[in-house]
Amino acid sequence: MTTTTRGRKGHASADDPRVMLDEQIGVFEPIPPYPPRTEREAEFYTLRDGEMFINIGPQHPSTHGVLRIVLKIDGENVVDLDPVLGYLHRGVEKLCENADYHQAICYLDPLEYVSSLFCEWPGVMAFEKLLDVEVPRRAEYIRVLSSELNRVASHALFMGWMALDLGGLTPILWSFIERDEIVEMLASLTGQRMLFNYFRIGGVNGDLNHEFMSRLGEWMSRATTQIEANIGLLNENEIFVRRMRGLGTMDSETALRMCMSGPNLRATGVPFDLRRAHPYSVFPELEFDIPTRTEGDCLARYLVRLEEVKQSLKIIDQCLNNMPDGPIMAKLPRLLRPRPGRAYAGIEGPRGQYAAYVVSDGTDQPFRMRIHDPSYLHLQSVGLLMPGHLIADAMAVMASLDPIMGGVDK
Amino acid sequence: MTAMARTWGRLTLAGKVIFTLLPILAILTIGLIAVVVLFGGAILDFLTTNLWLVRFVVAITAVLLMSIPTAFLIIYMEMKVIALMNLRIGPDRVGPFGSLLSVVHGLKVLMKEDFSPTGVDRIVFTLAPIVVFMATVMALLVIPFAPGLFGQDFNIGLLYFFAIGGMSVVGLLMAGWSSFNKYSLLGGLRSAAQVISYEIPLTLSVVGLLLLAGTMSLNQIALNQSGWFTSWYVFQQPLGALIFFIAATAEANRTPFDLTEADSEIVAGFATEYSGMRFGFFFFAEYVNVFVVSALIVTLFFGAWNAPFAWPWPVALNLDPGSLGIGLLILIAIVPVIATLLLAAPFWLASSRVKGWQALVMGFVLFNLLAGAAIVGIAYIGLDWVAGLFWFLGKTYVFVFTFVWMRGTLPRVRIDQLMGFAWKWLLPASLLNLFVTAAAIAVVAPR
Amino acid sequence: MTFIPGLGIVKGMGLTLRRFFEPKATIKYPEVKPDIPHKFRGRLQLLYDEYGALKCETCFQCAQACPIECIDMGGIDTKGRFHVHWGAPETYGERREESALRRSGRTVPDPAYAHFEGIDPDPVDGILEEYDYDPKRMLQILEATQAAYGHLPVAALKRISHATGAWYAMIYGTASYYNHLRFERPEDNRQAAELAERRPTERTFLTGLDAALAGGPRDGAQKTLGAKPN
Amino acid sequence: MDPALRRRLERRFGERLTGPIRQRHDETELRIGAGDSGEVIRALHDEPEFGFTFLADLAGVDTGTTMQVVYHFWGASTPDWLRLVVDGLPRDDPRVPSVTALWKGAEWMEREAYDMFGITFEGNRDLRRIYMPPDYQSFPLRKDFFLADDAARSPGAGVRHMEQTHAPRNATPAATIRRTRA
Repeated sequence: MTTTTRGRKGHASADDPRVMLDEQIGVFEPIPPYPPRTEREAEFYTLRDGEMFINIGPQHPSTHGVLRIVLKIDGENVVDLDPVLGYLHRGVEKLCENADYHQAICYLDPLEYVSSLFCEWPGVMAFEKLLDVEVPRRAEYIRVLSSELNRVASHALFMGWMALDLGGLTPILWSFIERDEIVEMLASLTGQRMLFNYFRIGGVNGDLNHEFMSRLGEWMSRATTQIEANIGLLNENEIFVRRMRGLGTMDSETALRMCMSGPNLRATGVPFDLRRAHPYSVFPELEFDIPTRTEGDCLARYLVRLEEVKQSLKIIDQCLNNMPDGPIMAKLPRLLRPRPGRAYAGIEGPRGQYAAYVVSDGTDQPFRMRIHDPSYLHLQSVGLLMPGHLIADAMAVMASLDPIMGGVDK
Repeated sequence: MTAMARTWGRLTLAGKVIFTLLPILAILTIGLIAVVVLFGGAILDFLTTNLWLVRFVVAITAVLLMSIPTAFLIIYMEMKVIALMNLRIGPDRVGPFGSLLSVVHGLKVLMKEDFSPTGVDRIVFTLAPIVVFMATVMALLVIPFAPGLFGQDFNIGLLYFFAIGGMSVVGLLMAGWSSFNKYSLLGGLRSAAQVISYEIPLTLSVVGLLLLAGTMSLNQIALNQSGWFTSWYVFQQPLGALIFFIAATAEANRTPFDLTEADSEIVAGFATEYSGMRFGFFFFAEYVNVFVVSALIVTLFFGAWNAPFAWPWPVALNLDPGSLGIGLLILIAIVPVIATLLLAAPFWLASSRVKGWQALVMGFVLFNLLAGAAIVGIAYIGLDWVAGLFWFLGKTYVFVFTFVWMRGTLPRVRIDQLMGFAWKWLLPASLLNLFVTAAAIAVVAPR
Repeated sequence: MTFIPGLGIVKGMGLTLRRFFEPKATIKYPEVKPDIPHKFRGRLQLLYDEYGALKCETCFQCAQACPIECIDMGGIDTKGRFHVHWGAPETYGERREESALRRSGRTVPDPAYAHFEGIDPDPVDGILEEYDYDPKRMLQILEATQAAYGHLPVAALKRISHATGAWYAMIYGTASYYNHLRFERPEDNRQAAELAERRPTERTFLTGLDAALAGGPRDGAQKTLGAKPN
Repeated sequence: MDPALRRRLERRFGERLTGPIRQRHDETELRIGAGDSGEVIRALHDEPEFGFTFLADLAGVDTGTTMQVVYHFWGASTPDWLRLVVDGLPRDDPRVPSVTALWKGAEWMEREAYDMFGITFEGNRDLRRIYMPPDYQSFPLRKDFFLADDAARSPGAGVRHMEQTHAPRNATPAATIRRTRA
């Protein structure tokens, strides 16, 4: 096909692909179209014999958002990879620096849209530290209660995605049913299904109401059995277990060096949980275990999350029993101007350590707002875990790390 | 002259082809009419002496015609059954319980633009779906649906089936190679590796059955299994049936062996670049393939068209309606009226709120239902092909349901596990099955 | 995992078959409406008091506080005198920056819009008078303004907006929609000029008006553009 | 607040500190210059009396006058967060040694700091932009960045006066840049 525009008769249409092509198709443009900037990039984008690049994303069914991974493959084997981020980058940190302290909270919500409360919390906590606010105990209990519910919802979704990336169609819908119940429940508490915007500086937005409590009680009565039934589809399935066991193994030393946290770190055997390691809120008063496993493979990450769901249910139960009476908001002026200073707050979310570092310059806007998201660091370790596996396993590894692109691309 | 040239230039390619063909077609039609008029008798004689030719043409037409509704039905089943297992409702808008949704899908792919992306190998790209579809539909030819209701009774029917089944992989490879897309290429190569590997256990697993049956004609195998369900081959070849089922799942590219179109890995495999009716062909071929594979499992191991129990009493329905003479005419005219009135009466008498015409409509509907049931019942008892078709389709759709059920439940295996399973487990097991069968035959019934 | 191979698979199949017969979770939306929580925030509505009057006083506090600036509102002010509206999206940036600075306690460096280059308002006032302050004839107004100034200065657009009552965003949209209207002097924006040169197909649609504005005669424009008469 | 940690830190790094050790809530803040950061971080990580094995966060900060790199550590030896502020980097060419030898996972955080602030981490083998496109010119989280200047320069974007709104023509940068003593 060596057609040129000059040789053709009639009108050239802008839709005609031949108009755009003046040489024969078949030669790929070199990737990247600019000279390599680092040695690593130069090394990655040099192909050896028998290798080829394949783009996973930015539109691909199993990249959990708009992530692009350039895979270098040899047949079906992944040789190397280069994640390309930034498709969802909104500049939340810059936006927060241009909004006042109350407004900044609502920018934190959409960071990790499956577990929004955990994104709000570190920001709110850091602001409270800057302002030296004492949060009422009832507010703290409500925070713990709602965020643990959100953790269950997030992990439920993780199990669905995990199965979907392995080709199972059904678990994702079952877990969405589970998540939907929790999300509706939280909607009756916070007013929104997804971006709750519930935590305020010095407390929470609204007290527990009857609708929430009745939904919660109804759900709690059957949550355990329902979750048990749902996971029965995967946990005992030979195909699932055989694909996950021994895949993407990481030891605890490497996990710490990769700055991992949360379930992914606990799956390697490090019992690091900020709720215990660096207690915040009312967690010192609550009883729960830190589930760990030592294998460090995809199955371990999956099972650790399952255990966490059970622990979360336990925490919710204790919260309901110990819920104190009192105000839900501290007394605060309407315009917040903390004195100049710095504050750091980290919490344990469903994916690991969510943190915020805030610098105040005495005005009503944060001078610098640094948002730390665990998904970002976990996604980084796919470069370590994927090479040497097959393409199909690459997807399983990524699903087991459970990154959310909204948090990765801040 | 210039006007004609300009008109010609404005025609699209299809228009040019049709414009050229139309006069030729007209001349051919006239010629055909002339031939029929002149040599009609001779042709009729030829056809009556060579009835197999007529039978062949009719069979091909029937198979082609039935493949599309079958695909529609299975697509609907897949949507609905998986939805119900997912605790969803599934299609429920078009037609009763959404049953026409797959038809709408079919119309949709027909109406889409016939589009081929830049850089594809046009000829191979266009041919690939046709090859896949034809290979699948051709396999339907040897399936014995009922006594006397099959396309062709080859004495090498099973061999033909495997040969034709192996042809579809050529189409998949063609699609994968010509699509100018790495996902497609990976999908095509995966399908080649998978189908070729699973051909071997698939073929070897039925060798034991062939030793028992002593024939490769599917019709004969079906006849061998008549009587009670204990004579089905699944009870003599349980391991063979299991291996055949697993290998057939892989052969039909169904979950958990659907690696060729693993959407979470290689977007849609070989079909990534396809759209419109070309994709429709792949889609239909996949579901017709499910039907074919289920039908073959039923034919080989589950007694084909035979009912699971032998009919307990001899049936001799010797109806001769002609003997009634003019009475038949009166019967046809009067019985519906009387029956309708009789059936309407209870409704009319039951409540004063039921109006007369409503009662009559109800009576008519009831009469029709009863008459239909009677006709079906008589046909089932009297015509053995109706009974055979009933049992055959029933059993086949049980297996189709199983395939759909597996898709709703199981995750996908990995490619190395897939290949390892075929070569390390299925192949030795099928060889073992073969040896055990041969030894048993040698011991029990030496020739 | 059990010691019997395939038992887990069979159990899973049994589970899905059981779910096959269980009641479904789907809500058939248009027929059945899901019950929305009492506290749901996604529903935007203005409340009325017991006399049937709107409770909203158009104080714009909500619009000003909204961090993502999704509130766009208009109404009559509390004295019932003026129709006021909180601007269109294009003006948010300007308003936002000043208000943010003011709220944060720092000095606002400039009075509003002062950093736009000033213009001699007489030509634009004349043009507006000529077109009877009619926002429906916006294109003619803009073309005449461009003919007068050589481009469309921001101050002129603001003036047109104030005088005609059309929103600045609509005027801006109109001006940016037409290729022959420009916001910079041609000599200021060399890149845009180069870009325009590189797009001959679009320029074939330019009218004689643009040729006249560019200073050349109509035939000359056609010649340079290379458009053939049909 | 952990006064014991403060004493230990003062004893160990006394002469290297460029400011007093501050403690507030559950944070202990340590301030050093760019030249010492490599050794100090290695000591914090390796020596058993500190044992800060968990790098919680790495952030760049533009104070308006200088650049900072802020590390947060967690260690089992203390209940506090340890904040290490590497202070006083020049704004035109900020350079600090990379910590990727100790925490390989810091690679992307350093890439982010490079992308957003232009801080060069010497020793990071893959220091290139991570969020912004590769041909992007400026560093968005710096305080002299007002709006996406590159985006406005790209063809098709007709918002040039919007850009000027955010960098007023007659206002000198000194009047607009927000600065603090962080």
